[in-house]
Amino acid sequence: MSTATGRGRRQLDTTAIVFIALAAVMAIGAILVGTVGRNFLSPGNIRDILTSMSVLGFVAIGQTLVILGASLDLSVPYVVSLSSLIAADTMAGSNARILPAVLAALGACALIGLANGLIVTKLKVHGFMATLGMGLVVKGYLDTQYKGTSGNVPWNFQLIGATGIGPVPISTLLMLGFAALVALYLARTRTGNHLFAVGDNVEVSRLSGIRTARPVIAAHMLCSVFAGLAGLLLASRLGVGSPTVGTQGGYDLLSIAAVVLGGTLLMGGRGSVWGTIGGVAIFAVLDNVMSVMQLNPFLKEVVRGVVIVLAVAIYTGRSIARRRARFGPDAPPPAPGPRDSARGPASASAPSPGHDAREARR
Amino acid sequence: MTTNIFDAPVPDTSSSTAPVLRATDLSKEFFGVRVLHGVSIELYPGRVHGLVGENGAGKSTLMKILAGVYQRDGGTVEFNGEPVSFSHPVQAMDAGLATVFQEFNLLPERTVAQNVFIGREPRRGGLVDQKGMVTRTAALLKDLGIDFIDPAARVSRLSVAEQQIVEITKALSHDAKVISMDEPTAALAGHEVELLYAIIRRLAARGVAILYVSHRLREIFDLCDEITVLKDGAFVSHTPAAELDTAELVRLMVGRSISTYFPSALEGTVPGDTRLQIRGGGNDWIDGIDLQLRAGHITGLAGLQGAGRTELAEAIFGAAPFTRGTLAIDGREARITSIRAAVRSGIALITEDRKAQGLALGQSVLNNALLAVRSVFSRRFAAAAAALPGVLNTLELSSRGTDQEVQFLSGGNQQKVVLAKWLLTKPRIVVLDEPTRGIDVGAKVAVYQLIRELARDGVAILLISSELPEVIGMADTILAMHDGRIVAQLPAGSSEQDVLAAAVAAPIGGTP
Amino acid sequence: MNVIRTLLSPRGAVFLLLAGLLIAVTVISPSFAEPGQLIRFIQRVAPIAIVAIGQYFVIVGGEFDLSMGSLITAQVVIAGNLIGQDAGRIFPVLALMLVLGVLVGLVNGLLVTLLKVPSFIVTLGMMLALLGGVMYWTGGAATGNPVDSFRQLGRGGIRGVPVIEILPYSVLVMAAVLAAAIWLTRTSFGRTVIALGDNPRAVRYAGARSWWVTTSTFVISALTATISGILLVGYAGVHPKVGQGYEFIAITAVVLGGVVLGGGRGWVVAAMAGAFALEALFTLLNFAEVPSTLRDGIQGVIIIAAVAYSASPLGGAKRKAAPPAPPQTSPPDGKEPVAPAHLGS
Amino acid sequence: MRRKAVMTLAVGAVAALALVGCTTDPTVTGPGASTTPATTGAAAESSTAPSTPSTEWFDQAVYDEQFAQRSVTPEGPADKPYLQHINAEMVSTAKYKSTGAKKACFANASISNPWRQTGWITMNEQLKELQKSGAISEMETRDAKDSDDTQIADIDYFINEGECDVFIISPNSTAAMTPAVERACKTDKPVIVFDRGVQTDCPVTFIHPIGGFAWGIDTAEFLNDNLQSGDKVVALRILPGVDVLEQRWAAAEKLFKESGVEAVDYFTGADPVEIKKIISDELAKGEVKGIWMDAGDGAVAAIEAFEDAGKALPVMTGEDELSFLRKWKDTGITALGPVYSNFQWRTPLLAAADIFAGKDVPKEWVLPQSPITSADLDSYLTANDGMPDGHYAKFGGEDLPGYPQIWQKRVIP
Repeated sequence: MSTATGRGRRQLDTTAIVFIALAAVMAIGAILVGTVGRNFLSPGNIRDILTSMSVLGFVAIGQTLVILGASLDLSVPYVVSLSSLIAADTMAGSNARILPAVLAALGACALIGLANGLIVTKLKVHGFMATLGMGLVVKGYLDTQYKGTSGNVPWNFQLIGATGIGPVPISTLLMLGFAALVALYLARTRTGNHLFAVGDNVEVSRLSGIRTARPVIAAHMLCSVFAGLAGLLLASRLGVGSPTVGTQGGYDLLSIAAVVLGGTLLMGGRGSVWGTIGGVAIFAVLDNVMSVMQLNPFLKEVVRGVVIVLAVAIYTGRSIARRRARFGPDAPPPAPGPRDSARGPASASAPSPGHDAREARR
Repeated sequence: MTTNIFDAPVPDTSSSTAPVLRATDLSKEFFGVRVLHGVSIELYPGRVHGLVGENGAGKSTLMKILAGVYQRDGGTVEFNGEPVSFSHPVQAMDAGLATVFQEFNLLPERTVAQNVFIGREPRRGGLVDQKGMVTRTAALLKDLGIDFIDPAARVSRLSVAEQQIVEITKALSHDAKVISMDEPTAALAGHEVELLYAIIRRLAARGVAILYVSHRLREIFDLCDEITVLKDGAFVSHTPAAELDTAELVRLMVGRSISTYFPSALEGTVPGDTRLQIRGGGNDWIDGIDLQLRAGHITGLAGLQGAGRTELAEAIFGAAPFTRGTLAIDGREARITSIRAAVRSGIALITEDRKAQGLALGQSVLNNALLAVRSVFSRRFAAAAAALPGVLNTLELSSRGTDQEVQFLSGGNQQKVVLAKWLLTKPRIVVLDEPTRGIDVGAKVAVYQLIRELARDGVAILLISSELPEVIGMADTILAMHDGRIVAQLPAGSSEQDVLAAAVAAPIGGTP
Repeated sequence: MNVIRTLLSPRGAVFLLLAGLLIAVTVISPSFAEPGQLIRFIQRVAPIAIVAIGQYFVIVGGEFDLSMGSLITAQVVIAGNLIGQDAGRIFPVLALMLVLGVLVGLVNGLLVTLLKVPSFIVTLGMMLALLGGVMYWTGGAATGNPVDSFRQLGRGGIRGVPVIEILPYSVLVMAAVLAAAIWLTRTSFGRTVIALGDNPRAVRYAGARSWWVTTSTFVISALTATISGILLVGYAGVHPKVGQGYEFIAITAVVLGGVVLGGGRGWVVAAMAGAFALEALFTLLNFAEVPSTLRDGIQGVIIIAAVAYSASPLGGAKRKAAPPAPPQTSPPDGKEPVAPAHLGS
Repeated sequence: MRRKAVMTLAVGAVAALALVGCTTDPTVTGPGASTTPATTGAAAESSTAPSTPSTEWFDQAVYDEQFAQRSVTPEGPADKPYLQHINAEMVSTAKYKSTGAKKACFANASISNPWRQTGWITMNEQLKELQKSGAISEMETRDAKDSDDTQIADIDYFINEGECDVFIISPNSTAAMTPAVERACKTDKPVIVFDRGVQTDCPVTFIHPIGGFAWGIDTAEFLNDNLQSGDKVVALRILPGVDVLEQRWAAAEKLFKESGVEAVDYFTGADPVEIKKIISDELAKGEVKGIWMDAGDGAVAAIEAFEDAGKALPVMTGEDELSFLRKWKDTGITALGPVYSNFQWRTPLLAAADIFAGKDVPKEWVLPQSPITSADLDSYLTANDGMPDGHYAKFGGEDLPGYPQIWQKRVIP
């Protein structure tokens, strides 16, 4: 008997739970949308949902990386704005300058991310404070340097934000493509693997020979770059750069909420990009349904607030890994073997992980 | 990179070969305090070298210097005849000097394979080869004779013993020539220890030099070819194991002989009324529990890891309450559905994992010691605060003061703080789960002494331990648990063989 | 002794920062140091200092409260709309506000403790829901300011006090809240909160009602937000913008005060000093006539620098479930006690 | 890991499937008359504003235009300011003429401040009236919550799914919303833009009060008239980067510089707490003679700061928000209530009705914008008795059925 399966009946994968929740939200949404005589699955509606996923999706992918490394990034809205401005200004309406503009915008974002990462890892400032401060610094720069929207995005670049394949916007496909790349990065690169390790336990990672600062710095850089990609997408959709477009979207808290909704532990070490995409999709569907229902904008906020808490509550409730019962209705069929007790997950000195994780990392 | 050591040619293990590791005249200071001075040790291929000494003797410091965790202040280390100086544990690991620390160095959210290869994940085509990691880990485990650990399983879902094995696998994956182990059995039950023995002997047979640190003297004699004793940071002796016996070893360690390791019952100890009576108790993890704890009586509970001992303790303590059966305290039926209710009823639990459940490490001795009283008996708080100095004095706690953070205390002193916390609640029923795990001989004896005193004062005691001598030496009645049930009751003074047989073998008590 | 030691430690950095900022303000505008001006400054900081004190309890217990700002807004609007110009309704409405405060704290706390939702998420949801609810109820704007007698608490003071001319009521309220907070940190409750932030399992295994202790910290934080709202409605009047961003200001103040995010460590007085330092910084920027667009940037740099400076090796990194093993053989005070004397006896 | 691989595959599969049906959404085409990108530049340049807003907000030509418009007597019914227009160039709407009740689709920037909330209430009452008269069947509204990106999506949604007869758009920002508005124009349904503008003249009509420069001129002239050169004015501004607000300050700053009045500006976020702190600090530093605001939200706190400091009250310009008007009355300060005519929220739906009736409408519908002076203060206070503090005196809905309860209770749909 293999213990893996014995201990198995592996609980539902967290990402799966997120997508089940998404399906439920979509089902309820479809019914609600139907009551006002609209079709939830019409191309225009699907497009609306997917479009609103794209920008938040980019930001949330980056935020996932940072949170996996047990940090946080509150500076993303300002980085988004900065990226849109640098890009639009550099392009100045010329197709030829698209590439340099994209590189300049992402380069600047990477530098901000590098600064965030260095402050967090070298100065030992909690990510919350470091990025809150960095956000203010970038905001100060934006306010001083830019007066309103600026720049001009050439039509070819605008096409990225404005074109779709059927009802699927290119921007959403790009976002999902990048999500796939990040999933690959996390699973199949050393830095990605080490990011999980550092987020899980810095000390153990350090003793295991991981340069613990590196994955965290990389995560912060990638997070800022993804915020920069979101800014590029916004520049493409707006046709100009805007110093307020990042804050308008409330991407800081919303992206964190989406990441947690997607099953990533707020304290790091466990999570997945696909869960985050699921979390982003839940928000997008929710917003779409409320808009179609023409809900009072203030009530929308109330619903959002309630849904965020309840959705995470359902998820945390599900994910509490219990010690496997030996007796009672849930008990597995008796399978005595000479080593059975050794393998028993009921082992007390390895307190059930969910139990431990619950209390140790909120 | 991960050439299996079992494929390597078996080297000559006779003592005439050169030592694979020779440390000479090592010294180390912390904040001006000498914690190690003039210590030398030699490790030979294929031989198990026991390192003993009380807590504070310098064993851990020595290990950590060898492992590259600490930098030595003086002395030399030669590895394979070359002078070496490791500035990071990974350097040591890569050179072939692996260490299995007492604190688990595993990441709970990562898989077994990911833990084994952490920091040097194999790559294929530039990408981390997750599948290869799993295959290679499976191969390493198989060579250890382990077929029940899934390399793709998350470490958080493994038992302590399994985690220990993962640690050793990790060391092996480095193709280690020397493996040092710090109290590897501290968290293991009897048959798991046997498994570890087998692994260690297998490693030794393959020419690996083992440095083995343990407080369990029996293991030292079971395993080791030679024994080095440290005391107060200094070298005491280096002797072939065969030339020593337990008494002599203890004398070397503490500098004097202990006539009786386990104190006998104190004068005035009278078994009294039944304090706690459980009939047919059970929940998801334990079943059919019939248990009676009497005032002034020490009930010992033996059983393997995973037999349900801790679950029983947690059920009594309300942490994972009984869902079946009846429970009576002082003859009156009671419902213990929460820890709070248990503490209110006069029950105390000294948990087996004092860092996880027993102490808030960043808080002071004072605040830790008063935590239970202030949480449950706020009215008795003033009295408890007044009684605290006396209690700490009785326990002979050694600290800078009551405002010192407990994280800076030794394991033994930390355990004393936990004991103080519960003594202050004036408990009538005390459950001790592995109360002497990871603490030195002196502190152990203090704990035994305290248990005797509690019994004399009419407290009912349930003593849970993996160390059979401890149960046998202390208990008035011995219970054995197996697979969630109490399967046997043995009288005081039963032999270790009897107890072990009861705990391991087919149930005696009749439950299927 | 304790106080002096704390002042000199890196954790005392906030006091150094505060002193430096105040001196800088005084250099630019000497009149700032006049007692009358100073007391006005304290009056102005009082609402922030009070929420910082509330936030302290939540943070030191290992949680976050992001809903404070929205709760302040809600309370301000409630005071405006329900008290209106009728002085007779002050006390019933005040009671209602306190009940609402307790209720919000209870909901936050119980969602965190019973449903096990991270407090960051719970209070984020509460922040959205509260603000949305209040805006929905009022159509975005309060009817008007409450009666002046109610506003006196935040606006007025005892006049004719020697030296300082006026002793604002908010200074008294702040002093009372601080005194209560200091007292609370010394009670069993306060110690349990810190222990909870340090190791929740150990606290639970000591028989404490941790769910209730944690919930209480949220109630305290909600109550301080309520008090702050009462002062702010007096100080500035009713407006849905009042209170906005106070959650971040409070958290920043607390962290500047050397309290560790994640809990288990920190001093309430330092947290309050953090609030004073933040506000002194704003004042300095006002007095120095720094271009308005640059202020956020300067504030950001100073926050990062101050937190970096006060991040001591012990407090800088969050502690995980299993903290790194302390030096096993090397407590700074000397050797480990071994082989107790009674062995031989 | 396997899960991730599966997911990655799934995404790829979706992409592949989508490629099979590769179509560019027909509503998404290049700006300008032709869909070829080549004309893009030309189209953008022909729009009313420069494609790249300069780093300075001041624009002499627009300033001069608004300066002149202030003194023009508007055309239109005297008792209906929301139907008046200034220097209008009328355009024919004959091609939109059609009978029956029409569906309006309203892409709103937000209702996140009292001014927009008041207007939004008025607009809905206007809607009820037009529904009764059979001109409009329903209005579907999407609120962008102050987000450009959301509003673009909202407009696209209306184009695809809304079955709209007319688009009413209150843009969240000027340049960013231009492409989306152009897409709406492409549907050949009438498009009405109000409040902030867009950089295209494709909408049938663009409704707005005179503008930010006019506000700045009115207010700065008032302060200049009542203050001496060298006097200090504290300018309280809500936030940077919003064109309608920046233009107010650009004009005022220019005039202050010219007159020698010393003006120092702060961003307050419209938070009265911030305002009070700023004024207190300014008063601690020295004398403050005047207060200038780019929006009256929070004005009361500014006056109270003077009261609490025991200083002489300033000469002040606020807005027609009732909180300010009431405080003005109570304290008797020398003040002006500039107006960013809130009644413009009535005009778009009325314009829609006109368009479907085939009536000519102004291409650029400039509504009157005259400040409230101490002379009309009392009459506006009486007229708006019982309204909440966040109400705007010139909301222009007195003749609508729900008046006054709907505004008093501030019922937001």
